Amino acid sequence: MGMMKHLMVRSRRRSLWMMHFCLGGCNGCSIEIMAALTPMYDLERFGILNTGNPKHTDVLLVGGSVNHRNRRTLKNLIDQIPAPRLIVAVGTCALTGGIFNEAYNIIGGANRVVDVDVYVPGCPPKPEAVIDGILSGLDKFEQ
Amino acid sequence: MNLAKLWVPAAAVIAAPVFGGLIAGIDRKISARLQGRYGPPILQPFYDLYKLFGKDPLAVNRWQPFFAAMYLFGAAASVAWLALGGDLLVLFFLTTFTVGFLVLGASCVPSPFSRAGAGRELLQALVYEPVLILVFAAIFQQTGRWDAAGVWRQGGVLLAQTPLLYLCLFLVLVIKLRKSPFDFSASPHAHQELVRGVLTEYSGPFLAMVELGHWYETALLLMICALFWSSVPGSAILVAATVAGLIFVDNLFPRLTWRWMMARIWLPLPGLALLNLIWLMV
Amino acid sequence: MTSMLKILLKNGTGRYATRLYPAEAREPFAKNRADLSFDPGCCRLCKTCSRKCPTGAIEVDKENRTWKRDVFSCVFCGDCIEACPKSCLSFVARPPLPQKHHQQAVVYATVPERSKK
Amino acid sequence: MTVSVIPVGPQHPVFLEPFQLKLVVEDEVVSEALPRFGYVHRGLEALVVSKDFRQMTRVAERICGICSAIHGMTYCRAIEKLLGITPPPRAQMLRLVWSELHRMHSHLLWLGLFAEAMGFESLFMQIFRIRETVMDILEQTTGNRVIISVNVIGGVRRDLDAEGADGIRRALKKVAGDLERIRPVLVDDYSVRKRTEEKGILAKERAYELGAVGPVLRASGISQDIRRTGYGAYGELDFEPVVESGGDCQARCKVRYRELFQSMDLIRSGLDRLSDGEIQTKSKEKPEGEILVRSEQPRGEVVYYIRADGSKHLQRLRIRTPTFANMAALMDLLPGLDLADVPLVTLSLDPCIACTER
Repeated sequence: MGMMKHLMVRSRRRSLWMMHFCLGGCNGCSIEIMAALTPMYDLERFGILNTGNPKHTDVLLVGGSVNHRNRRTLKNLIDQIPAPRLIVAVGTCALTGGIFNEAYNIIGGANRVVDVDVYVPGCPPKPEAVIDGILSGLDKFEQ
Repeated sequence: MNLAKLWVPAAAVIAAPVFGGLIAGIDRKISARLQGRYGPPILQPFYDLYKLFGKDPLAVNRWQPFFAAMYLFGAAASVAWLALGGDLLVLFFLTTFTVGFLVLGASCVPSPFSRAGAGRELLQALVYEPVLILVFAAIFQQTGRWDAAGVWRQGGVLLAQTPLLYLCLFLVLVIKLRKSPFDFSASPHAHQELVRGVLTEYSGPFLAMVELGHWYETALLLMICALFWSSVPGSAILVAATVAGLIFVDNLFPRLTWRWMMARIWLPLPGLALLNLIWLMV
Repeated sequence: MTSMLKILLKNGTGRYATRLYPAEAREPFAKNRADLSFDPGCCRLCKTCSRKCPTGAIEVDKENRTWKRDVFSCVFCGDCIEACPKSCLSFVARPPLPQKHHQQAVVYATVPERSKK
Repeated sequence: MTVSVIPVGPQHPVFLEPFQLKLVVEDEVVSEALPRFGYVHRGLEALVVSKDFRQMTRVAERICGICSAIHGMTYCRAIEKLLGITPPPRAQMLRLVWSELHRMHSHLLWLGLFAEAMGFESLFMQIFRIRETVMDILEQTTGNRVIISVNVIGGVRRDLDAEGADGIRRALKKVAGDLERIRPVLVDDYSVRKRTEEKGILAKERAYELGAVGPVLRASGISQDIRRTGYGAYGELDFEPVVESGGDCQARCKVRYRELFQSMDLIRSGLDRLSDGEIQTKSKEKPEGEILVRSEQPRGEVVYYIRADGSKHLQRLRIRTPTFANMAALMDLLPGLDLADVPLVTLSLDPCIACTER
């Protein structure tokens, strides 16, 4: 039994299917997430695949600040992700709303709507920082 | 038939997914290298599968898990039947049923992506099923046997007389394994208009069952390929070359459309196979 | 098709382009705008950086002599660095680390009292 | 024949950004397309009331990550005109170099996503590998990869030394070689042509009527490029807009591919003509008056309208982005398309939702 559990933790840590959802931001973060998938950084060597489908997702990368319209979409998406799941907020907008924090249509960072596990600062964070962010959240799968 | 013979299909049922998973892992690693990337570890598909079994079971309705299980069962039964040396015609019907369950599972949910994917899966079946039956007919024509065990025992390089037919079988493999020019019903990569087509609504353990079924299908089709050079080293070479060809084809083409497939592949493919069959008969 | 095949074969036979990041990190470029460093020693608590910051990430408290920056709000634009009359701020090439809690976001610094000369 | 409604978005793997296309599909042929917006709307034009005009430069840069340098430059040009100052020639030329580098990174990103929309994974990877060279020079010379933040009111904030200029030249040589290698795949490959040729044809007259801008307009055979008005340092350099006549996805792909080489030429000649001197003109004034400024973004013409009353805060800021102009063309193209071509045709217009909704 112990071995099965050990194997499960190992598999969860080695196989992370990801989806990124860009909310109201400048889109720079999703470009950097795309760049992290490509040969120079290659997220797939950690078993990270871009699925683009919430039902297959383990890691949700959220970029951009939450506004009154995409709040519902974000909640809806997260409800469709089966547990265990990891939610990573990428970029200043997803952390606090950043430079748009005072704009009339902005509620704030992603943590206003969902429980974020890892915050990756940067405007936008470099692909290396995205990798760091995902890897530092892996402890969540230990339980 | 005595019970002692049953260990062969039992071993095949256990070994086939290991084989199919390894093929998937090697495929992903080599594809990554061809794209200039480091790529995932070879065992990556097994991690994926095991993880999926550990996810929360979220089923859309109660039919979905049933159809996923039936798909898995059908694929495993086909492998067992072939390993038992069973009749190829029965195998043909078994594979058809297997695909049917996948289509049913995809169309029992209200998602438009999944339903459109199911429609495309049916169209694909329309394209490759005639070729499969022609392949079996050609095997019979050449060896005089309908049962796989007899064909294997007869030995010989079937490929020498059936190059065109093997080409058609290769295209069937490209369609069945959802490789690039024909990955419309479900693509292993994202960035498809139908998200992941027939697989869109499956999640967690049910997706794992479908994946496992897909590995069985991979193993089954490669076993049929192996019949074309029925000796152990020969079939190994043939299967390796076929897999290498699949990986290259996957990386060489963009996804085409099913309309293109129906226009350009649907009739020529069985035509080519038939040509080969006629040549065998003459 | 042949040209794509050439590209694939070239990639497949050569070394992969991937930088195996956590194991094989590249030295960041010297002029990177990745993070800010603050030298409390030279600060005069003039609040210029706080006024110029477009996101309001910097707060200066004259009474308690503290300078704090919310890393999660900072957009690393460098306006404060240009504005600082004493050049107490500078860029650091290494980016800030990912955090697990929102509370860890703020960087505090206490500005020491200086003798009046 | 079954009629179904397929909601593409707000989260869909083909589009990086959230926007929804409700497609009414009959037998996998689109009969009606209804777009829904608002997922990215931040209301940043109204931020002028809380941020002063210098801080707004940083906001303008973050309207869109893909064309950030050009947004920043356009905003700075508008304020400079209101203040009545001209940046020094060296600053103008550096702005040109960085905005053309940005155009290259945008076009390469687009080419990559275009390949991925076709399901051509390996070509996508190859193009993004080429793009990393451009990203590296941007990072090396400006300190950041995407939002380079070099524009300030009155000039630029970072100087380019001889070493940096040589680095750019070397990198461009490498990019040009790599791009030459993928040209036959993009242009001659049978299967790529099958997917792109005669898909989503926008006729010349229709493109003009619908007010399309940028590469979309140029791919339909109309030679229009705002850079030809000679703003900034563009007046010193000589170039012709890239024009194709097909009006289909293939033509749009060719236009952007050829513009990459045009940008490289502009950068090279810009670096050769780089004069010595200051990089910033300082001014203590506050902007006053009304102004309309146009620039050519990677996606087409962007228009900034600013009204200021001499105080620290601007009164009004209004931006007309290229994707907004191209949306009408998209809605014209979608009905009648095969479902499989919808992502391709939508991406061929290079929609930037972050720009459009602000």
